[in-house]
Amino acid sequence: MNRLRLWLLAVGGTGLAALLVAACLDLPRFGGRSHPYGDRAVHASLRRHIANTIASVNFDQRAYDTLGEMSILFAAVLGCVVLLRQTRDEHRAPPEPAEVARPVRRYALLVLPVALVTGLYVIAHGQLSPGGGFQGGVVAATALHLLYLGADYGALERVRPLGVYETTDALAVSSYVVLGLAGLLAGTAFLANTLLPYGTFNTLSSGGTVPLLNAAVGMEVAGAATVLLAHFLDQAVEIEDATEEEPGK
Amino acid sequence: MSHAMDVLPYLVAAYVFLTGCYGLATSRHLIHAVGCLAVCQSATYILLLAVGYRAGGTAPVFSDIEPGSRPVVDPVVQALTLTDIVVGATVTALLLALVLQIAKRHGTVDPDELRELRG
Amino acid sequence: MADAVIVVTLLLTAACATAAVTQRDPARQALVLSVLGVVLAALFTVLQAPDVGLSQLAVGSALTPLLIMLSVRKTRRRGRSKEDRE
Amino acid sequence: MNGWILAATLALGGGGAAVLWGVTTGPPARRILAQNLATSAVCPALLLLSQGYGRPSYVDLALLLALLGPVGTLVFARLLSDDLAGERPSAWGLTWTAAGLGLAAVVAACAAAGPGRAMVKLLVIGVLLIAGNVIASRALAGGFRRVGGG
Repeated sequence: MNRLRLWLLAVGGTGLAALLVAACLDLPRFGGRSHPYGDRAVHASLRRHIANTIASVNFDQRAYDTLGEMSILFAAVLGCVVLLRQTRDEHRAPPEPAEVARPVRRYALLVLPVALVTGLYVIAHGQLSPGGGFQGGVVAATALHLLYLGADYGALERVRPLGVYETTDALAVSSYVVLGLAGLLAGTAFLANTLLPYGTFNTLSSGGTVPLLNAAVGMEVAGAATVLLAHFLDQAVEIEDATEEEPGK
Repeated sequence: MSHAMDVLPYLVAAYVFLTGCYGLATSRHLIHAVGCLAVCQSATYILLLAVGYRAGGTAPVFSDIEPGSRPVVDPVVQALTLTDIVVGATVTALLLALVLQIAKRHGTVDPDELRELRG
Repeated sequence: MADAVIVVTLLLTAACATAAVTQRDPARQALVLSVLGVVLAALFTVLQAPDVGLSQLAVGSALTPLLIMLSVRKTRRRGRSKEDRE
Repeated sequence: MNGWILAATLALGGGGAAVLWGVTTGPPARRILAQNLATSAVCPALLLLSQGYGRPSYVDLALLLALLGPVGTLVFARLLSDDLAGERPSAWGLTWTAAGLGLAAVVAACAAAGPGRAMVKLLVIGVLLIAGNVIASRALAGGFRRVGGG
């Protein structure tokens, strides 16, 4: 059985490898000069006074796709919440606090605000410099979990009312949709970037609706990552089977 | 050298993808399999960005350079890759949640043992 | 010659991917995966995609390892308590 | 190809190979140590690349890595504290070498950037990188002791 499977894998893998190599040899040469879509995207972005072309592609030219991406994230978090909920045969045992060396604790508590500010900075400058809602949101959510590293799970739970983050997540997704619908009401198209003035190039308020959509994505990702990590932490640290023995033995 | 350079990034992407597939097929632990899937996903990032690269180009971000002063790489594939990474992370999270659920239901995380359980 | 840095990071990425697959213990694999995330971020910088590099850093260096390690911990605890009962 | 990129290539190649070797062999303690060194090897390389490409905005990557890299190492140190119980790795020589590499990169980048906002950012990165590196090593050498399930 096992040997048969390996043989099958070897045959399939060799075939796939041959096809992939053939495809690679036929691709346009690495580093080539012809990027028609890229050049047009850059022009469109500059026309709308957005310094970061990638943000322009994500939140203006392909804003509808980003809505899909957000719904995937939202649905995945929902799925994780359902899969990792506490079932009837499990109980919660509050974990005993871990003993953290003082320098580590100090470092975690000092870096936490720095990381939060960095996250907000990355979100706010999304349409100017590299970064954006997604990157900043993950950083902000990770920053919060420094409390778990610096202190213990109890401390994290106290500053993390989960309902608030779940609501933030949902609100952010709906605000993205509302921003899209606003374009429709204004007589153009869903998520069209024609509502707001484009502003001065390379300033925080430039780019019409892009900064707003960016902020919505940032909020959503921060909320989603926090909720996700909360459920995994609950499972790993707090929730136990009825049959499970006391931890730490 | 320059001729090999024309396809090397694509070949690396293909190699990474195949390595991930090998790991997936021979995995003895479901969490390990999820990690191998993450390796497969990273192959797609490499491929997309390699397609969009332009020799001597720089990032199409104009906060610190004058627009038009330097050639830029393709922003469209970068935006695609960004979406790809987000979706990849959510897939990893969802699969890990499923693995925990399987461990809870069947008491094992070895795919072969799971097959025997089903009979 | 200008491509040397691209070649080096590409080869490093391939080596990291191989290492991540050959580590059979999920906890050890998570360590290699986080290194792979950091190396990928460097590769994306070299390919002039700082936005992508940032999100790979955010996801690969802290979020994914944390998720994997928490899952490992949960399954290990379960395994340990099962052994205790037997 | 300028000197900055050449230096970054050396840091990436040398540091990357060493990290990869360390992270795939040996006991868990050594592996986590190598994972920590990945941050301290790649972060200076990113700073150098930012200078080499003449793009100050690439510095954000180094900032994020200096912030999140040690966090990742602390995650491993915390969640693998059981495996680390017996052995307390203390590779202070290596840690200070890596810190020196970071310091050299930050100083060089500062000298090239000149005084201003960019320099403040670079200094913040330097402080975060070196502090994070040292603290992560400290955490490995007995920073977390498990009392219960926490």
